[in-house]
Amino acid sequence: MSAPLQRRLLTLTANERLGAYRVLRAVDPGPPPRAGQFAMLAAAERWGGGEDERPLLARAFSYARWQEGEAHFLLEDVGPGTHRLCELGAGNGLWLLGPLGRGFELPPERRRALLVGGGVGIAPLAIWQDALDEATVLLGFRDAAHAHGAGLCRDALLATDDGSHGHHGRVTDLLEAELDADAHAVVYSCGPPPMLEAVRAICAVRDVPAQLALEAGMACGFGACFGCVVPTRSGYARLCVDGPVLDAAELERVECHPASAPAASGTRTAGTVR
Amino acid sequence: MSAPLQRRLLTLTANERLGAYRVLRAVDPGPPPRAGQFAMLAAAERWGGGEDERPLLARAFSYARWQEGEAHFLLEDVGPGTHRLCELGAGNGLWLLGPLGRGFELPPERRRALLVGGGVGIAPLAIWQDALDEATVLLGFRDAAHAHGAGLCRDALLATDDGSHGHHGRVTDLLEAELDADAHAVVYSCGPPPMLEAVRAICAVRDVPAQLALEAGMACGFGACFGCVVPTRSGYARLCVDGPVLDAAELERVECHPASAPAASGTRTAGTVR
Amino acid sequence: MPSRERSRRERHAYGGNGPLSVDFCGLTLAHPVINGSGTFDAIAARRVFGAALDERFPFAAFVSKTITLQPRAGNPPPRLWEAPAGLVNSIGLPNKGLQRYLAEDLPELARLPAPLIVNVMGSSAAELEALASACSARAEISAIELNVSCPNVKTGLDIGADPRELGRVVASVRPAAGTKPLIVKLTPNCADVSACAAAAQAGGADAVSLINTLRAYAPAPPARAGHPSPGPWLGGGSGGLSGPAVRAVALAQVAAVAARVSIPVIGMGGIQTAADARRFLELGATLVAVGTASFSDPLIGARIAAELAGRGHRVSGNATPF
Amino acid sequence: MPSRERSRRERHAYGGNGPLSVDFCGLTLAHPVINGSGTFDAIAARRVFGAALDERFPFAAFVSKTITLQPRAGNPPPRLWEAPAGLVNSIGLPNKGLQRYLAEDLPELARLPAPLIVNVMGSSAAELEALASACSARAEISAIELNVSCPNVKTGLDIGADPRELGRVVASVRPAAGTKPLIVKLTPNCADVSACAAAAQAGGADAVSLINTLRAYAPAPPARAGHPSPGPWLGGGSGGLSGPAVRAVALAQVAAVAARVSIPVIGMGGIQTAADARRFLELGATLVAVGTASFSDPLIGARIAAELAGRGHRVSGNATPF
Ligand SMILES: Cc1cc2nc3c(=O)[nH]c(=O)nc-3n(C[C@H](O)[C@H](O)[C@H](O)COP(=O)(O)OP(=O)(O)OC[C@H]3O[C@@H](n4cnc5c(N)ncnc54)[C@H](O)[C@@H]3O)c2cc1C
Ligand SMILES: Cc1cc2nc3c(=O)[nH]c(=O)nc-3n(C[C@H](O)[C@H](O)[C@H](O)COP(=O)(O)OP(=O)(O)OC[C@H]3O[C@@H](n4cnc5c(N)ncnc54)[C@H](O)[C@@H]3O)c2cc1C
Ligand SMILES: Cc1cc2nc3c(=O)[nH]c(=O)nc-3n(C[C@H](O)[C@H](O)[C@H](O)COP(=O)(O)O)c2cc1C
Ligand SMILES: Cc1cc2nc3c(=O)[nH]c(=O)nc-3n(C[C@H](O)[C@H](O)[C@H](O)COP(=O)(O)O)c2cc1C
Ligand code: FES
Ligand code: FES
Repeated sequence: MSAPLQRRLLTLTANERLGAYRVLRAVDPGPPPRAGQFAMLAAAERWGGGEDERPLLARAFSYARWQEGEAHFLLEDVGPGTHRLCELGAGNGLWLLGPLGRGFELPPERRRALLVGGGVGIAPLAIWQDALDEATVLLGFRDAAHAHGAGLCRDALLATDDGSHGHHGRVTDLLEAELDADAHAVVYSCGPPPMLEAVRAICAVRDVPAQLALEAGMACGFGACFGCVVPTRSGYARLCVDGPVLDAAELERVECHPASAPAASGTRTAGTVR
Repeated sequence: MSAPLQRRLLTLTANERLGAYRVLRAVDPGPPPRAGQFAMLAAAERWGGGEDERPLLARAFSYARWQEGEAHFLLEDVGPGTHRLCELGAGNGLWLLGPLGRGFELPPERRRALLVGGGVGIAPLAIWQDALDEATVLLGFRDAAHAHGAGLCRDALLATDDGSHGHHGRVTDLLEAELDADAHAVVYSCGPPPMLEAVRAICAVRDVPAQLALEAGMACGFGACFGCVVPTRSGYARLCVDGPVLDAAELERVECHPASAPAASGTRTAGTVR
Repeated sequence: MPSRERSRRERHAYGGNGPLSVDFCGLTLAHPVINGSGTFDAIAARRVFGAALDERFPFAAFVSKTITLQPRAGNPPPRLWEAPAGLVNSIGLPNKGLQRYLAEDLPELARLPAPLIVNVMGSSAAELEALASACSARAEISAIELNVSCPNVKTGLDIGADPRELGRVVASVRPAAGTKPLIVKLTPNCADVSACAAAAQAGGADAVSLINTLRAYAPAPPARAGHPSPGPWLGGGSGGLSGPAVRAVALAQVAAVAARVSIPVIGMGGIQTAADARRFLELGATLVAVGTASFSDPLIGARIAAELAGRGHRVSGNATPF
Repeated sequence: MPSRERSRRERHAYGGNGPLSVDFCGLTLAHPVINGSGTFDAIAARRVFGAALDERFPFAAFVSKTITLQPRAGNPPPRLWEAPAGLVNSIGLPNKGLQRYLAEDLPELARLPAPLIVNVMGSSAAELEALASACSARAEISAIELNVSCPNVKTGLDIGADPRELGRVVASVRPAAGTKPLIVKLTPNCADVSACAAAAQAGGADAVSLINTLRAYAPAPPARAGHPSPGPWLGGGSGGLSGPAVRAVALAQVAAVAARVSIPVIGMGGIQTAADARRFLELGATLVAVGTASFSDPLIGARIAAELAGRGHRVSGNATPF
């Protein structure tokens, strides 16, 4: 199902606090997204004029839920773009281009679905849980305020860095325990790069297939700018069209630093040019 | 009395509609302005991000009133800067640098004060009327919506282009009638350039002294940028420090087009440079 | 003149005697709005948007991303940095190389409802000649654009910024382009862009396009400034600035070039609205190109064209045309 | 070396061994933040703000507006155009000419609590020599800045953009400057600013400053576009772009220059915050200058300096330091 070529002007129906996050809802004629897909969002008014005279470009957000013609997004205020979106209220206009990108694929071979998320990365797992008959959801947060985000999913097992909720430690501890108990699983994961890398490594060792929803700075979201590349075993991939969900097997590792070199490349890099 | 070197963050107490205009009020520790002085204003939040990614610079506004520690400004929404200011509400922050510039001078020789204004140019006349014991106020507007602005002054005689209020015609018709009746007057005027030029010409013919509050695009308001010049008989004058009130006698004419050459110049213009 | 011959065929192919129909080097275009090279991937867009891409193609001609003789992976990420009212990019000209481009992409691009302009870059006149002659042999290609303005390629910079060298290169590439119109994309990072444009025209260019991005540096964000030398943010080191921030610079360069040369000028740099586009056309540009603005709205080219034609509201299904 | 002699005196005059005290060409400055030429008029500011201007002078050194041999009226208005995140100006270097400047303004400026740098421009090497030697004779003047970057002056452009010519001019002016440090303000409108900086250094410059404004065009606003050719908005025709829009370009040029020369670099272009200033200092600038940002806040220089020193909240009486 392809995305409309035309970005749509949606009307916000709600902007609610969820611990350290905001949940934005807007009436959306669709098409409905697949779990793991994202949209490029921008405020219809006063997009710009924030920190350092930004934002200019739209911002990428995973659909966190889509029901009864309403799109839900989970936002964390980390800079001028998210800040502006987080201050919008019901009735305000929101530009949306989407749904974009490759989402999650259903578990093969009757494997059970293990959803592993951290921080704002839980958004695509919520909509994925909605779509799956059954899934085990493991979520990690930094502290109590952020752990409120877990409310987006049902029956999630929690881990917090400060021990305020659930397991005192990392969500990957929970993942290891689950896989030790039953490794006939597919892992779906989204979260900060170090978490994703840990998930990748844990699954690789156990030969458990994993689908990772990655992030990268995006200018367009539809393959136009070549700005969102991540290194894969077959060279750079544009995350907006070849992802954001990538098969863990395609990755040598999940890069944790913004400046990263390709893991391998069939093509030559002839010096540094633009 | 000099202006504080430090711009101040004021809190808006009200933003009220006055016909086609808005009246903004803010708590201002002062110093109190002289009538005809102006302030450079900018919204504390989201200054920028409007039409064409503007505004960036602060905008100049005449004090329309100053009483009990509250500064009043009369605004017309004509572009991204005024638009942003017009949408602020009580409690919002407002950067103010001022009071700036040269204001009106008291009438000499027991002449009577004739205040002649048009459009948003009535703002400095209102505060001048507050300061004077007695004054005749003549105001011109385009139509009924704008004529509401007259509420800023007391006992004003009106003229409107559409005849909806007062004299059906120009405010300068009223001025001529007043001067025909009694020419022992000083004229204080602010309004669109064609009106000011007509006022200047009428007063010049009758040898009536006139003080004109002019406008020019301003980047700084304190003499730093040399951007706000107007041609005078003695060359270019920076309107922000030598004005905005100029003696009509200093002007050959009031330029009505943005691109204007100096009326006369003791200094040479050696080609076009920046 | 052979290029005139070809142009007549094109005129039939892409027709259009609509209100905005424009002749560009013998090509008849439906309107004056095209894309800037490297800012729209029609093949990826077709994957994302489906048939709508061809049904409502936003540009009057499609300009490909820069193609080089050999494949290039491009620069390591991050490749993007948002600047005040602008974008700094350091993409690094990733492309599959001439052979695979011609074999794999050209058939796909030939299906577009707009003529194809292929943008090429080489590190020597010989490479550029090889690229131009390969393109001149393909009927799917309507024009060739020479990228001599890519700021970070040593040779690109030198060729594009020095009028004499640029003139020589264009003169040597011109015959290789055969009957195809040859567009020279000038570098804005020079002392006198109109002298460069004049040299390109003297060398046989059929048109010039400008501006490419301004050489720029994106610092690592303040948040990471804990350590001694935060250094550059972009994987490629430095980058190029585009978007509204450069528009006033672009207008000055386009004005200077249009006043100097008699060949058509393609103006670009920060165009976001039809009003912006009009400024470039008024200054003498025959076509305008949209780059960064397409990222926020893939239909912006069509919206601008519609508004230029005075029918802003028909193209958009939304209340606001922008 | 005589300039070292003088520098020792300056060190006593303007003191400062505070946390940010910096040596610039033998002058000891209290902090690294100065103003860009033509963006602050200390004499007008003293009239407007009174004694506070001297008590809380925002800059570690004061750079005058460009002075020429003969008086200049400047360009016809309008002189200002607000661009996306920037300002296009076409002021035209109005000034009272060298003689009246030295006679009337210098005594006023000598009272400032900061050393004075006089910026001069001439249309020939001979004019520049005359300006430099007149300045070198005045004790009130601590350094001379050569404006070879004013985009619309034919000669200014040519001198500044061509490394060879620039080197020759600097070499001929250097002796005229006597014991005063000579700063060359480079033009950003060139192909390779680091080559220009190297030429300035080779010619004897004691420091370089950059960037000046980018050549830019301000169109008449859309509202007036009814008539056929709206033409330029600015009375002077074209203008120069400054402000946040140019910061990424300025950083690239300052990085290139600082990497190439061994003399101190004054970095400027779009600095609004201490974080911005840090980026320039990290790339190798010894001083930074603030231009357009002062227009919105005359104390911005002091605020940036205070924040650089880690005491952002003491300078401002307001809740927010910016
Ligand atoms: C596919 C996808 C899905 C996503 N889903 C979600 C989601 O569901 N919820 C959510 O909250 N977020 C999500 N994100 C992340 C979100 O897009 C970013 O947080 C957002 O773009 C940040 O914009 P900003 O202006 O608020 O912050 P920015 O200032 O743009 O900063 C964000 C990060 O970018 C870097 N940065 C800083 N300054 C700049 C600059 N000038 N230019 C470029 N980079 C800079 C820094 O690393 C900084 O931490 C998703 C991202 C992708 C790619
Ligand atoms: C001393 C003084 C006192 C004033 N007092 C008042 C007052 O009391 N009330 C009031 O409402 N106004 C007053 N003004 C006018 C007010 O400052 C302007 O209306 C305001 O600056 C407009 O800003 P804007 O962003 O809303 O509009 P802008 O878009 O800046 O447009 C305003 C005008 O500037 C021109 N313009 C358009 N685009 C640009 C551009 N990009 N750059 C530069 N110019 C452009 C056009 O001529 C346009 O009509 C005063 C001005 C001065 C100098
Ligand atoms: C992400 C990006 C990639 C670009 N890639 C190319 C390219 O491959 N070849 C080229 O000639 N220009 C390239 N450009 C420059 C654009 O074609 C255009 O000249 C420039 O961006 C100015 O227009 P704009 O401000 O509308 O974006 C690129 C620009 C951007 C932003
Ligand atoms: C209104 C204005 C006037 C200027 N006048 C001069 C000048 O007289 N001489 C000069 O060398 N630079 C002049 N400049 C350039 C500034 O000194 C500075 O190099 C440039 O503005 C970049 O810094 P900014 O972005 O902080 O403004 C002027 C800039 C502006 C905005
Ligand atoms: S975000 Fe532009 S190509 Fe992926
Ligand atoms: S507004 Fe800057 S000098 Fe008057």
